[in-house]
Amino acid sequence: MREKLVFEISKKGRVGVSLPRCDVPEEEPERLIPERCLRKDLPLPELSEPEIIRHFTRLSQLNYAVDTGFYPLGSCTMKYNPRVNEEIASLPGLARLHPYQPEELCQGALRLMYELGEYLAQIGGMDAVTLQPAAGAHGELTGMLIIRAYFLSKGQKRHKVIIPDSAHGTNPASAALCGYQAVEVKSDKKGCVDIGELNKLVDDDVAAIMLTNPNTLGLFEGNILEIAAIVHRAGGLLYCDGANLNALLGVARPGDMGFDLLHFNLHKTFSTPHGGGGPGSGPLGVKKALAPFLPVPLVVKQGKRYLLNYNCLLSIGKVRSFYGNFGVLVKAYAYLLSLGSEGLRQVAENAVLNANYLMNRFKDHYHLPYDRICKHEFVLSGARQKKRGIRALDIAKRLIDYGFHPPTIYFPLIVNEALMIEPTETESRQTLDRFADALIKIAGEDVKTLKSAPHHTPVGRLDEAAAAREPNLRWKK
Amino acid sequence: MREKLVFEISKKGRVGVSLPRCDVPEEEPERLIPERCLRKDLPLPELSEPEIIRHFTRLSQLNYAVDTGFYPLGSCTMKYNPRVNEEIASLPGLARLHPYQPEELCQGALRLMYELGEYLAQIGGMDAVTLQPAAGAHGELTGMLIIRAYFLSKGQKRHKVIIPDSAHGTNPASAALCGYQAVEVKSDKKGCVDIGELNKLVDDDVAAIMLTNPNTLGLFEGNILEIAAIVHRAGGLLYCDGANLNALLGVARPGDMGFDLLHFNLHKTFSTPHGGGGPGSGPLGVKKALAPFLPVPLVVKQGKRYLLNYNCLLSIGKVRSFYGNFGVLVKAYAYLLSLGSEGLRQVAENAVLNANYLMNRFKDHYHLPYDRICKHEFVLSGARQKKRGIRALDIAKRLIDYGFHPPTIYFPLIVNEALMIEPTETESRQTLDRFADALIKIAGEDVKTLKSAPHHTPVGRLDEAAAAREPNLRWKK
Amino acid sequence: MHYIPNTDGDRIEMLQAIGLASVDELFSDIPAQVRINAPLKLPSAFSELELLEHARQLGAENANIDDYVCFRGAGAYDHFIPSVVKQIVSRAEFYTSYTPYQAEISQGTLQAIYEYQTLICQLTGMEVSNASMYDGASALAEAVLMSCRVTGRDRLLLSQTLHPEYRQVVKAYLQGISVEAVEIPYASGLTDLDWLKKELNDRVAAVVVQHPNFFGLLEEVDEISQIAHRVGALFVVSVDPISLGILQPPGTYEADIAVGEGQVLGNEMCFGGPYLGFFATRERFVRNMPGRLVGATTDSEGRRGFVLTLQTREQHIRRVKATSNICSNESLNALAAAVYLTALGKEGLRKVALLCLRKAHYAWRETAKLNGFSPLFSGTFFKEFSVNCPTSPPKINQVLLRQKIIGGLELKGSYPEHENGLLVCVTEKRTKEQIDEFVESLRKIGEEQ
Amino acid sequence: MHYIPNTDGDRIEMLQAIGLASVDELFSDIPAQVRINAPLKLPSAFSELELLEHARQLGAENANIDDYVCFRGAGAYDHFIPSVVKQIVSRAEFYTSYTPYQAEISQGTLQAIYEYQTLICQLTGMEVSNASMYDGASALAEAVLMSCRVTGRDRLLLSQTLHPEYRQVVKAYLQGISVEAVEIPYASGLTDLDWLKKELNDRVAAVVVQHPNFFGLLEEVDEISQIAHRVGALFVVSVDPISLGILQPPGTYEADIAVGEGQVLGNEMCFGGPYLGFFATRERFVRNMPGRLVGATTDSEGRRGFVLTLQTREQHIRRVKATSNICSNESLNALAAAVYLTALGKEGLRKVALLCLRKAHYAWRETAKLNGFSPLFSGTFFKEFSVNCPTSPPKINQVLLRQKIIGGLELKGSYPEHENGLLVCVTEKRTKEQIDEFVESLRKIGEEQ
Ligand SMILES: Cc1ncc(COP(=O)(O)O)c(C=O)c1O
Ligand SMILES: Cc1ncc(COP(=O)(O)O)c(C=O)c1O
Repeated sequence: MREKLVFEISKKGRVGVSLPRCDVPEEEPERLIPERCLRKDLPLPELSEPEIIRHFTRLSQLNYAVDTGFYPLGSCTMKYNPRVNEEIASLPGLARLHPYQPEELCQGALRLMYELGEYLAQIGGMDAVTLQPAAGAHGELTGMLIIRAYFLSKGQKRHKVIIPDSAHGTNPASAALCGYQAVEVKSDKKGCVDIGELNKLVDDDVAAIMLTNPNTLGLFEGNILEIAAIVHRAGGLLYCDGANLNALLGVARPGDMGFDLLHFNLHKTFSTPHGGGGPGSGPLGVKKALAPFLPVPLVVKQGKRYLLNYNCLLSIGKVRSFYGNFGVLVKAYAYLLSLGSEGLRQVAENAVLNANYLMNRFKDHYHLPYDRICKHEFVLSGARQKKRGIRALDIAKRLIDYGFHPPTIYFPLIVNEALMIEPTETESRQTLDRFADALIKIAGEDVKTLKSAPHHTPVGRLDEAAAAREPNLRWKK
Repeated sequence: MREKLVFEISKKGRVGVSLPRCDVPEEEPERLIPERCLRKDLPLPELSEPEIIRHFTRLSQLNYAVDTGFYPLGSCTMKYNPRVNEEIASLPGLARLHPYQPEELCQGALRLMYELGEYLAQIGGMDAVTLQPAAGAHGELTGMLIIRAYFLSKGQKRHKVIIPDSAHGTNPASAALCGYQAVEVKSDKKGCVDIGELNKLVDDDVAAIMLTNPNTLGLFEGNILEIAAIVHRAGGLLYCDGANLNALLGVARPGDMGFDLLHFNLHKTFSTPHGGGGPGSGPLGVKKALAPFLPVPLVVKQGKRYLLNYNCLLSIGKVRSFYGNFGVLVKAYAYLLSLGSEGLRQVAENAVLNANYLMNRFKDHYHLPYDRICKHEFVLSGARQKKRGIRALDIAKRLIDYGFHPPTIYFPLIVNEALMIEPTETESRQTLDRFADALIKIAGEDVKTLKSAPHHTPVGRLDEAAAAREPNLRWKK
Repeated sequence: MHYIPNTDGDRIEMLQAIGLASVDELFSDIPAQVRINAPLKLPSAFSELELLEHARQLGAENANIDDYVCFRGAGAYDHFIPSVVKQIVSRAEFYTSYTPYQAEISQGTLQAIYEYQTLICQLTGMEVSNASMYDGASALAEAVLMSCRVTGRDRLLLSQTLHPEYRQVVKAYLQGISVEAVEIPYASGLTDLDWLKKELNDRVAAVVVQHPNFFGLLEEVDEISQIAHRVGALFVVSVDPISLGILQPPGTYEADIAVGEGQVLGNEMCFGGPYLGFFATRERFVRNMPGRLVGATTDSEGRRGFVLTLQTREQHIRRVKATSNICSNESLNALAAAVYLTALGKEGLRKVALLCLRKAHYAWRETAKLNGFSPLFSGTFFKEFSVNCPTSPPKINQVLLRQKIIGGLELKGSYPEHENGLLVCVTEKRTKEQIDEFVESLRKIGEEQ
Repeated sequence: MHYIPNTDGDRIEMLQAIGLASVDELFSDIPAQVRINAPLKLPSAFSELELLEHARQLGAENANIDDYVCFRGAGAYDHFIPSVVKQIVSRAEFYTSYTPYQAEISQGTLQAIYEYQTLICQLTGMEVSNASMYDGASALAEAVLMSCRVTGRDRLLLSQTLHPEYRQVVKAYLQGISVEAVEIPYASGLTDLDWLKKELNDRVAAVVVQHPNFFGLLEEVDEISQIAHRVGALFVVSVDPISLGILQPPGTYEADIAVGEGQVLGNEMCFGGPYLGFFATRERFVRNMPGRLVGATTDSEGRRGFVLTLQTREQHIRRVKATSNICSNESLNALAAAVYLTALGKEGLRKVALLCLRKAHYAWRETAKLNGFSPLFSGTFFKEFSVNCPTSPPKINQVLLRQKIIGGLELKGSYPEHENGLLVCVTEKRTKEQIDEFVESLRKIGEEQ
């Protein structure tokens, strides 16, 4: 069931789409464009429409997806993507709009953005929100730029951003991209920021601390109020990576904990599908003091009209063209409306319940480095199995044989042979049990079976070393 | 990868959809409906939305389909179903219409039906068309009723309908359903109606002859003009089962050959998808003399307006509610417009070319009972293989292992171990060659491999005898 | 031609391979005098963009129920369709496959039909269901034919409160065979039981009613069932599946065959089709049933699987003796119905039915308060009701249309005795606001009289 | 809650299993003072039907390009999207999967991205392409950052004929690091080469232009490329992929990095996103590239397969030293682009480009004939052109809107020097009839002056 490349299917003379005849004078391009600017050859493939549909349909079938099975990929919040959101996002009145069409002809779109911003502010405990960032990491970058602009406006140039050792790679990368020095703070035995360490690191050169809360171990930073006090006292800001907000919806708000900035991952918490890697959307919420620095334009309401306000003197400018991933925003907006405030809390409650239930089933079979109530996810260690020569990777691959997507592995970095499991609220207990049964069974399986897994996939384990050594990044004749 | 039944996934208390609150007084049903009329229990399953999507998505993946591979199912014209037709058929302006909405508010729909009728009449060489029948067999029934009404109107009550031994089962069944005695005419050595036999059978009790042309062997009835003369001379009519019209599009018209009635299979010739068994659409075209008997309503044009005409005194009435499978008509209409008259002929030419090319590849490997130029399909016989104990069924099942849908088997009945192969025009030569290679290879494979095929499907060959002996037609607790 | 992969080069090579010089030779077996030489008189090809634009323009000439508020029913209903239904039926593996003749690679369709059959049984309280018929009307015709086969009788009693088109279809199906269909008159909008008792005898194969009937009223199904069975006739009932969210199912009142229009189960109104007829009956009649059936069985390794079964009833095997000529049915619509019933489920379907019931009664009460408008009948109804108007219904509808409301069906067309009768339908999609606006419009019209 | 399978019963049993008495206990690790006790101030839940209706109403408050004729471009373009594209991106296996970290069960996405990368290389004539960036503007910013990494220099020259928002984004990305961005002025609508030659020196990491530029004009890319290379600066170009159907690709004029907005490749305009930035460069820069890459390799049985590769450039491994912080990209939009490019293919993309070219020139010629309207610049253009109007563009657009035409972009906003400048875009979707109507409206407006 493997599939050729489109280039290998291509045959000279085939066409894949019918185009309109030219109804204006058919002038030779040479008359309109200097010959030297015209391309001689366009080496694109040639396929008929049936071949195209069949090719990509068959490719699709080689994928695992939330719609085909359990996807407990920690940190990614692979929850069910409601169908009605897709239907709504494809309505011509919402999908087929030019970003520069006159304001009076996009009041519906602006209203949607305005309201979504308000709802997100509510949920996160923030004062103002920009919907412009295209993903979580983009939100982080935007946040870093805002922090920088904020201090500059106060005549300060701070250089450091503190980031826990358990943080996602985007956090240090975003800080660095913005010229900050990323300073690592260690986690304590309980898996949270080591307060002693933190105290030592914080000084008046610290622009901010970036925290994920619950953190990447799935644990709530219980000392968050203390952390906030420490950082704020030194004049620094608190940035919250909201990737794990699913655990807190309607239960607690980062804004109330002292966070000054917070990005939302709409493609995680707010159920917009991940599309095989994107598009996402990473709106950023900030406290009032930071609002003047948000990227332009902001959607504002004047009376009953919605406007795009570009007139923000202190703004960092823009982090992408236009207003953000509007099509993704539509889905998140629809999701929020179908939940309402009650539903929102149910999401968090069930996500956390599912995680704890599942974690509990593994206690006797895998090493659980942090044995306490978790939030929406938890991290097992394959340390015991490693003694038998079995790696987290082997366990992951073997899960595929049982029909499951593997968890995130080897992250966070502070856990040996980490298996990071996030069930989400949209899975049933039956599914959790089947998954637990499989993972427990695997814990006892023989090395050979595990090392050779997966066994029923169109390809087996691939030679990644060779791929990196001699990169083959495109087809050639 | 097998899947539980929804009933087995069901769990008390789960809901699959959110419904609006009641915004009118919430009276108790007992106050509006006598208690004895109210049901006590509604034993439907209970699933959440994520479970529903996952269940049916997984089920879908257990299907073979045109979009996933070659589907040379003879007589079924499994051609590619253009995507734009689906997009068009789901436009709210075409999909979301009440059949009884006022004529002035469905002019677009009526125009579409009117024009489609005109186009089909053109293509078939007919004078008038009804779009009401829901499938081919339904068209046949409609035709039989019209023939009956026609003779009644002339004061005649004829009792016989002549049908070749190669005919599809719906032909005799439709004739019988309408009270006709189905009389079988044998095929000659060339695979066509035996003219000598026919002459013997035709008399003034014959209402009609039902022919498929090209016939179910994929052969054109070369004596069609003589057949028409014989039947017409006796006062009988010629009915054409248009299931095989793909071979003739733009090349020849049944109406010109003497046929008085012709049904079209839009779900074959006109590329509307088959939906796993339906919906189809079987418009019926007739010559002028039969037009007064068509079912009501007919779409007529008055000036620039389109009307539904119910005022047809001689009409047979109705064969279904409303006007036909409108949604299917839309797709066929779109298909015709994207082909145009030139494209139409290309369809026939390429369908016939593909069939002959493929047939030619098998000549040395399978018995070819009628070795002459075929039209859109051809029939091989597994007679040689049968000598080794291999049945057509085994060959069919083995093809599945090679990634192909099997051809139609054991039909037409007049060919021993028939394998009826229809490639259609939407397959590439590469695909035909791959299929031919597989079927040729199978011709030489050992009995055991074939008998145990298919080998990689979610279930193996199923016990059909047991299924029929003790029917289990529904799940029970 | 972008739907055809063969290139000119392919064609030449393929012709060479089969030893022909030109494509025309492929058609040399067709008598020259019937071969077409000029192109047919059809429009020239539209590009995809032009085609879409053309289709949009055609669509714009129709009022669609996203833009109009629909109070019309009469056999096609504006019920809510959950997004999940559309998502599933648009899976290419479902909609681009054929009838599941090859079970091993069609378990998706087969299991879905098996689930559909079960769901229809659960909904109707009947024992077996087939895999679908063309629509509600033809399903009823097939039910009538089956009644004749089962009883060996040749007379039918059809209530006049059956959908007029359904009666027409039944009669058309009976034209070729010598079965007589007699209409049962109605009294107060209901099948006339006195007449029925009088005319019923042991020549009658079946008594056929619709429940709720065309006027929206609940028939006395228990009693009719008993009356029919007393003479050994079958009781055939055509039901609205949505009503079964709260109404007693046909199984409880001993119907022998229950049919109906499945459009309401997740299918667009689509100007009348494609719809699906569901068909359910008693287990002992199963070999007399028309249409396809899917059964559960096992493979050689004992794994459960599904197959088309009892095919010896069908045309492709039994030919003239088949229980029906049906071949293609409405499988994809049945799939939609299966997804719909699963999505709504036990609670949901009941809720939808309750919403219809309450909203229809609210609309009815508000309408009955108006000057000049009065209920046409006093019986119990579900989601449709008939009112008598102070002026001609076509005029009323004309006024409503200006407010983007598609009013009730004018009864006069099929029931000339109800000159000013209007059949109004209220589904769960209608909001109180819409109903109030509708009633308000009627009020104004009434006052202008 | 229909998205949550857990029932009340499940919840109780699951709590028991973990030894807790209530759901609240699951949150006991959160300090009490930050726990929310009252529900948030959000609307109460909408049912699916209400939600759809609400969304439709919002949609109705927007002009959509099915109903309006769009002559506006400026970075988002109304190109035709074949149905096949929509069909493929709506396959759940594509859109409900995550980044293909587990290659064995992600070959669909991986192979599609590999095909995308190849197609972008074929289109741009560059050697390697990544798997997508957020959009054209951020892709350009990343290109600029990469130029600095590769050259070790700290000065940038950005043409003022670059899309104003792209310039803004580049500058925002540079805020945190000490790189200076200088704008190259324009003359006659084109990057001023004299200025460029003067200011260019070996501190410059890259010269950045857009081609065709914001005014629609073709830049002197060959010459700019040579000028830049002379001092060892990289030449970074932002191109319209549709224009590459007929224009020389960046590879032929030795661009070092080619980026652009991929929206036009089969993605809806969607009010500005989600779009995708494509990013292609030379093979020797591959380890300096930002973004994901898919490579071909083999499994233990020698079968070809695809994996994410060169991940050591990326944030999850390299962290502070990563070539970019990007993680989620725009994979599904890249898939749309791959399907689009495959569907259009060699002939189709050329045809689309030719249609744009001819129609834009037709519109331009007809407009230039009008009283008061004159071309703003005399250079060669592709599908967009700038005109000088006899009256204020906002007024003109106001009039056009009444005819359901979305007119050109008013240049004044970003180029105050062009008070009456209008940037008009004509894609292959515009018919002669629509263009004539547009021109006719302009004519009338011109005459009223
Ligand atoms: C904790 C955390 N932070 C940040 C990110 C980056 O988010 P995005 O992929 O949307 O850029 C992720 C995504 O995996 C994450 O899990
Ligand atoms: C030759 C022939 N006649 C009639 C039919 C019946 O058509 P339908 O399935 O549309 O009722 C078929 C379908 O397989 C057929 O192949």
